[in-house]
Amino acid sequence: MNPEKVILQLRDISKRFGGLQALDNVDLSVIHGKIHGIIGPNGAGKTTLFNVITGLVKPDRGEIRFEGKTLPYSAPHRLVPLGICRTFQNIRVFKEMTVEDNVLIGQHVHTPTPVLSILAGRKHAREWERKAREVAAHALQMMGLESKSHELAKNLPYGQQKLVEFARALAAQPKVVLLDEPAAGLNPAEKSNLLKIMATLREKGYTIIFIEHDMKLVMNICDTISVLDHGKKIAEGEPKNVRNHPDVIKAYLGKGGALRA
Amino acid sequence: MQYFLNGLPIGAIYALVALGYSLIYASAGVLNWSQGDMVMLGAYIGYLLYRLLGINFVVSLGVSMVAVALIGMLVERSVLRPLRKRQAPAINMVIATLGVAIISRNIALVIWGPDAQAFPSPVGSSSVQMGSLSIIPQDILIVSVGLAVMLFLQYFLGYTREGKALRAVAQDRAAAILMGVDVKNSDALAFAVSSMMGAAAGILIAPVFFVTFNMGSGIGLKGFVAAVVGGLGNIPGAIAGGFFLGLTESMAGGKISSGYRDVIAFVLLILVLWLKPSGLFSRRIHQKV
Amino acid sequence: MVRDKKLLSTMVISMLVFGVLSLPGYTRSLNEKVLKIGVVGPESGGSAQLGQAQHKAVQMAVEEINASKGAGDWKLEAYFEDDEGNPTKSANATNKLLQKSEVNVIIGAINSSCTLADMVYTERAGIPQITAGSTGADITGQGKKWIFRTAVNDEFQANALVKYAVNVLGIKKVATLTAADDYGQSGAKLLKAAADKYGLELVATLTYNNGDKDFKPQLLTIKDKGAKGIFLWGLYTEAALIARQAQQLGVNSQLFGASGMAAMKLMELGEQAVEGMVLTQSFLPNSWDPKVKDFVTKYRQKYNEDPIPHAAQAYDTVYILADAIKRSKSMAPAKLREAISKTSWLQLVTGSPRFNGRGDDVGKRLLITKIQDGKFVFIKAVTAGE
Amino acid sequence: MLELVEVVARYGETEVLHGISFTVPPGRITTLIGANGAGKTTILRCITGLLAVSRGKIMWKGKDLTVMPSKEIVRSGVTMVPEGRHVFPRMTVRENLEMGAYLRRDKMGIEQDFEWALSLFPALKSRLKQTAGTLSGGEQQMLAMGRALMAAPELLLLDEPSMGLSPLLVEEVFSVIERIREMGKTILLVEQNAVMSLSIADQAYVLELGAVVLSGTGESLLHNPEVEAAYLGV
Amino acid sequence: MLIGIGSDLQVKPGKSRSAWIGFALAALAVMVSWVIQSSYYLHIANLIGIYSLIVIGLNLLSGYTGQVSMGHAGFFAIGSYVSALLTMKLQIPFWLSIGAAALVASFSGMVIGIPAMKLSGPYLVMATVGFGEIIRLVLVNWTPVTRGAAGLTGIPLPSFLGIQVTSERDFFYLIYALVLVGTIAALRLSRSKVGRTFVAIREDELAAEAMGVPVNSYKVVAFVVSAAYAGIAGALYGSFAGVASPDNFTFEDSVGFLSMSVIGGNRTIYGALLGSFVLTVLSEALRVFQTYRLIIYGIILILTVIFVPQGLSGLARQGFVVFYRRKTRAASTKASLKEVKNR
Repeated sequence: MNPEKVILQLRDISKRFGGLQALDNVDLSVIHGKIHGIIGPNGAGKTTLFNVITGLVKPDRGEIRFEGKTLPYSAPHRLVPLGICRTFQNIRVFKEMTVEDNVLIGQHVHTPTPVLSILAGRKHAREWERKAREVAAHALQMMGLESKSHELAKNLPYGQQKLVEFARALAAQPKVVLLDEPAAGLNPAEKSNLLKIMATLREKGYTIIFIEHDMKLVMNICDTISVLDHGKKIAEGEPKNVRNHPDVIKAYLGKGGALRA
Repeated sequence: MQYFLNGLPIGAIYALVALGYSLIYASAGVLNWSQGDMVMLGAYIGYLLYRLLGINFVVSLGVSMVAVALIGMLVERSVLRPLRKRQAPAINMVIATLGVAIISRNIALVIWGPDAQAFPSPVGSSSVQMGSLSIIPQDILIVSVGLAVMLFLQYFLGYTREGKALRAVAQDRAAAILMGVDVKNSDALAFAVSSMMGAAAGILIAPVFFVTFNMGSGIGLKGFVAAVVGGLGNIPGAIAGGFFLGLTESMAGGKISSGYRDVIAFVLLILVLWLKPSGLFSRRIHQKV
Repeated sequence: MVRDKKLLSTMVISMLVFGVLSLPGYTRSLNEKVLKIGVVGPESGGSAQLGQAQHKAVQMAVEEINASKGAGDWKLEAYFEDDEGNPTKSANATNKLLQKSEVNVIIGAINSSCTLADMVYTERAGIPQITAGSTGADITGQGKKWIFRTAVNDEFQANALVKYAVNVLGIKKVATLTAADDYGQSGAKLLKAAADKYGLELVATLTYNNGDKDFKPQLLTIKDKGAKGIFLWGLYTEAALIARQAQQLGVNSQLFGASGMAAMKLMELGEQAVEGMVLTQSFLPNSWDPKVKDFVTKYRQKYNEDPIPHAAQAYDTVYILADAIKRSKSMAPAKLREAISKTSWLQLVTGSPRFNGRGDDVGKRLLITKIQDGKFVFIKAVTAGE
Repeated sequence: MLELVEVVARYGETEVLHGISFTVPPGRITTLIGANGAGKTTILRCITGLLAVSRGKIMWKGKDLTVMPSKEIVRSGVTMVPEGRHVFPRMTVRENLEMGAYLRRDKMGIEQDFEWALSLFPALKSRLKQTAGTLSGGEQQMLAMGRALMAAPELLLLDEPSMGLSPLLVEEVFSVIERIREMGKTILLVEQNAVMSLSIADQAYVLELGAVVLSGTGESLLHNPEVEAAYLGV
Repeated sequence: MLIGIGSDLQVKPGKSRSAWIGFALAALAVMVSWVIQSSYYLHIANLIGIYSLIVIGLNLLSGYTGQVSMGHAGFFAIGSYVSALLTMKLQIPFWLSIGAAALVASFSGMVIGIPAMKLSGPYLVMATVGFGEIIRLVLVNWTPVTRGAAGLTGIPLPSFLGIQVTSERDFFYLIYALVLVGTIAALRLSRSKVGRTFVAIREDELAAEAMGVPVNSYKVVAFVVSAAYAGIAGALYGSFAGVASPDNFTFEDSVGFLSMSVIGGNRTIYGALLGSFVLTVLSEALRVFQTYRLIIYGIILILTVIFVPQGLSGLARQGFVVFYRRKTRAASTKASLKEVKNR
């Protein structure tokens, strides 16, 4: 149906927490190389959806296909090498580590661990370490954080911590990056910077899925938007279509279109 | 059956100590390793009153509980509060309470000497035979007073203003603050009540174990085990854990091997933890991402 | 990099301070006629009762001997170190006594594991060591040169007890219930050997861990197996508890015990439950022996408590040393050792000490006693030769 | 009247409120709206003393709340219904309500308020003996509000009362808020559901990044295109 | 550049750094051994060395990875007994027995690490306490092999490369050679990818998992490494003390190691050396107070964790940061502060 390549596909995903139906038969198709926004009011199930995709939460029902293959439910760390990586809604940087080290952790799956060489202080280990740091430096440069690489993450302002998390996720060289509210708490300058970064990434062929509350940002950059409400997908499509979708306005602003009246 | 009967009183003691751990952990978020030494202090103060001064048992029990409660509050105020103020890591709190244990143990050694002191049972030491079973009056006293103290705790937590506040703090510290609960006071209260439980355990067990300055370490460790098995912070869990441990020990010691009794208990515990990481008697809590 | 340097220099400085503090002050003078006695024992920790008793008895003996010129021209000085019943701490304490206090002889330790750890250092330093409390077979069984033992011999005790059970009481089926520490474990071994030797049926060999409070499972097993006699090997707290719990469970077997639990405290803690218990011991506080009476009176006066056997043994040990220095007239370790090994003809509280080739005191007399009306009652005395 | 004067607050090293000033008139509903991370919840935390204010004053009845312990703030008549309800999960509904009156000693008044709370939230009536953790989200929200009312507050702070509730329940909650105003209480409402909250609010402030960017009556902001822009990115 | 407190990780790797540290430490050790004449002090110094090894391992586990262990005496015991039994019964050379001790201890680290990976906080503490007690009780009760409570005696003095170790001074060189190797290995490990991953797990297990770190495996690895250190220390201890008995490996000993780790500062490797130094010296120095000794010890312990929450190495670093800031322009600090304000 869709001429473009679907990289990630969710089918009939449902998840229930106690009395709460967090996800209710959600279908989702994410196109390779596009930015896919997920919006919806608080408690709509967006983060749960991310948790399901990244293996943190096991769905009750449904199937996830990544690059055409069914993704087994498994520990998150097994999904990273396949090319799925994420950020978190409430910043989860490694606070007592330097910015550079944070990003190096992102590279975990792509660097070897030559234990014996490390213990012997051999060149081999130092060489790998140097290479890893180069890659990290590159990721930080993209975020404009190169001057902060040796500061402890906790000493950075909020907005920069978010970028550190972003850089860390990118260092994992994912095909699909999931960003959970990357713009929350950012100032306008930081937001436009974020937009630029995302656009650059799209050009480089990354696929981005992101949850966001800032509509301006979502409308500006997304190729596709899915709207969740009470665990159900209520709308999907291009930004302009979604924006005018009555169900969306109702879910978002409260009583149907009062603002327009 | 005899093993079962034997496990009950020791189980009641473990339960009392475990309650102390759980209560403090739930409300103040601290592992208090000096809990066992509150048992010891309770036993010594009881010994002082009941044995040396010849005061009535019930009065001795009460006075000792109150005295140790004050000691508990002192510990909270002089050790835990400064640590909390400095937002010290949890492990520092563990070391600090271990320090309290070392101090109290050695103060007791200096004051009362190294010898075990006999503590005559208020109900006599002869046993009653019932068929093939023998029942010991002190055991009945332990179980009944133990249960009474636990009931009192239930009443305190369930029906008094302060007790409810304590539970509220344990369940949701921020919300309790919003209700106007002074959490500092409730921490002190948690220590006081826990120490009281310990003191009660100390006096009850004294006729059976005698009173020694280092009696706290063994009981303290077992009480901790019971609390963890029951799910730390879970009050009914602590009681269940105490009896569970007491009975397991009694059965393992009797049926399997006395030398390896504690080994069996500990292996069992590690297995329990492995299979049910948050304790045998607690519900799972979901981590929010 | 810079910080590494800084940290390292901090460490260098602290290590240097440590080093300077440790610069030795050589003050040892061989002309002064002072015999320095180092005493190691558990004054805190689980076996503090034994260590503190040792401390008190040694202190008392030293004061007495100095007051009465009991060591001739020599003055005795005691240096006490606590080992908490922990072998590592005990070795530290011994090292400190040897190196810093520069003692001429060591009394200690009490826990066998500690004594064994200390021996490594007395042996290396070539300083005599006498343990008044450790009974473990390994201590004198390793063929070490510098170790002596004035604690009562366990093999001797085990044989005496078993013989008494068979010959006098006519008991055929017995069980052992011993502490799972070195003392208890070697006791269990010796009891088994003695039981085999004298033809007793050993129906159960059970143990408990020190600090245990609940012995009912073991006692119930013994009851099921139908043992008529129970041999206990451990310390008085546990023995009293066992006796009480046996009584509570209706276990009517005859109880036997060894010197480790022979203390007035046993009666205080065990009350009527220990009545009728048979014990071997080196020392009876209410004995008719004037030496013993004298010791007990003085000890009570000074410390307001009854001495335990360990106290008597430690007390005697100091007298052995006083006698030895009088004879050797020299603190040279080899001469002192020689003099100690030749100890004889002394009449002390716990007997007339003589050391065999391994360093064990074989001159101790053993008293078989029974508890009656809250007192130890003398039954008979045996000596090692029997 | 509650008045915030140049309030600055930070989480650790990060400043999240950059000198906020606004007033909450008595007997009215005042609403703070704005996107996630705008600092709405932080303001409530500052008012209730859960978060220390690094600069500025919060004046209430002539006293500065920033120097008072939480207990005194509650006693002075300020109570908050936190975001995500925060009911005491292992206490019964009745106990939860009683905890609301923790600082009160007037038995009669407590009794009255208890009845009143149950009349506002009749759904709770049949659940008094149930533990709060077993209630549905909507019931928990009502319990949290009822519990706060038990403190007999003059100023009620509501943090995202509509979060995670179905539309029907949201309407119910908002109608209750209006009824609480009718009782003469002052209400400060923090909401994402802009339309709902603006339509009942007397006074409203729009927050962006820790600063007030718009203010006016609820009615006027409801028709202000900038508000819509802030929400829908138009 | 701002210097963070309590992490070894910020130091950029220099080519000759570890060699330089090694040289410095070696020089220091030789110097100290010259300065110390009394063999009592050498004895204490040796003990400090042995404890340092344990605490280094404990720091990697508790400080770096955030897995608190209150059962390290168990690994220490395993090392001691394995090495002692091998040298005594099978006449295996000392250096091989150290390897075997490390191996068996590591294996036991894995055994306890596997259930422990699901646990955290007090539950993990419980599991490690249980482990330590199990080991001790097995040593006491498994008499045919461990000789029960009597323990092992007559553990032979080690010989190394044909050199017989006999005096305290010989031990000093042997022990500190191993401390040196252990310190350098730990430093290298802590500054490598492995150490970085450990810290990430401590800081946020979930985020680490989400970044592709196999958290559970790393936790087990941390246990294994830590146990290996304790095992080596145990082997050294056995031959150093000549005896090994269950009394050496009690819960109190585990608590002692943990105290050293915390007091020294558990987020650095140096902290281990500092902590074992300070607490061992303290407990010896307090001997003059006799009966009151442990009371004072307890009070000092409490005061330290209250007033020096980061441990002594944290304090040293803090002092250094103040020093460093004063010395250099705090330009970047100011800049970053400004940035905060502009937000």
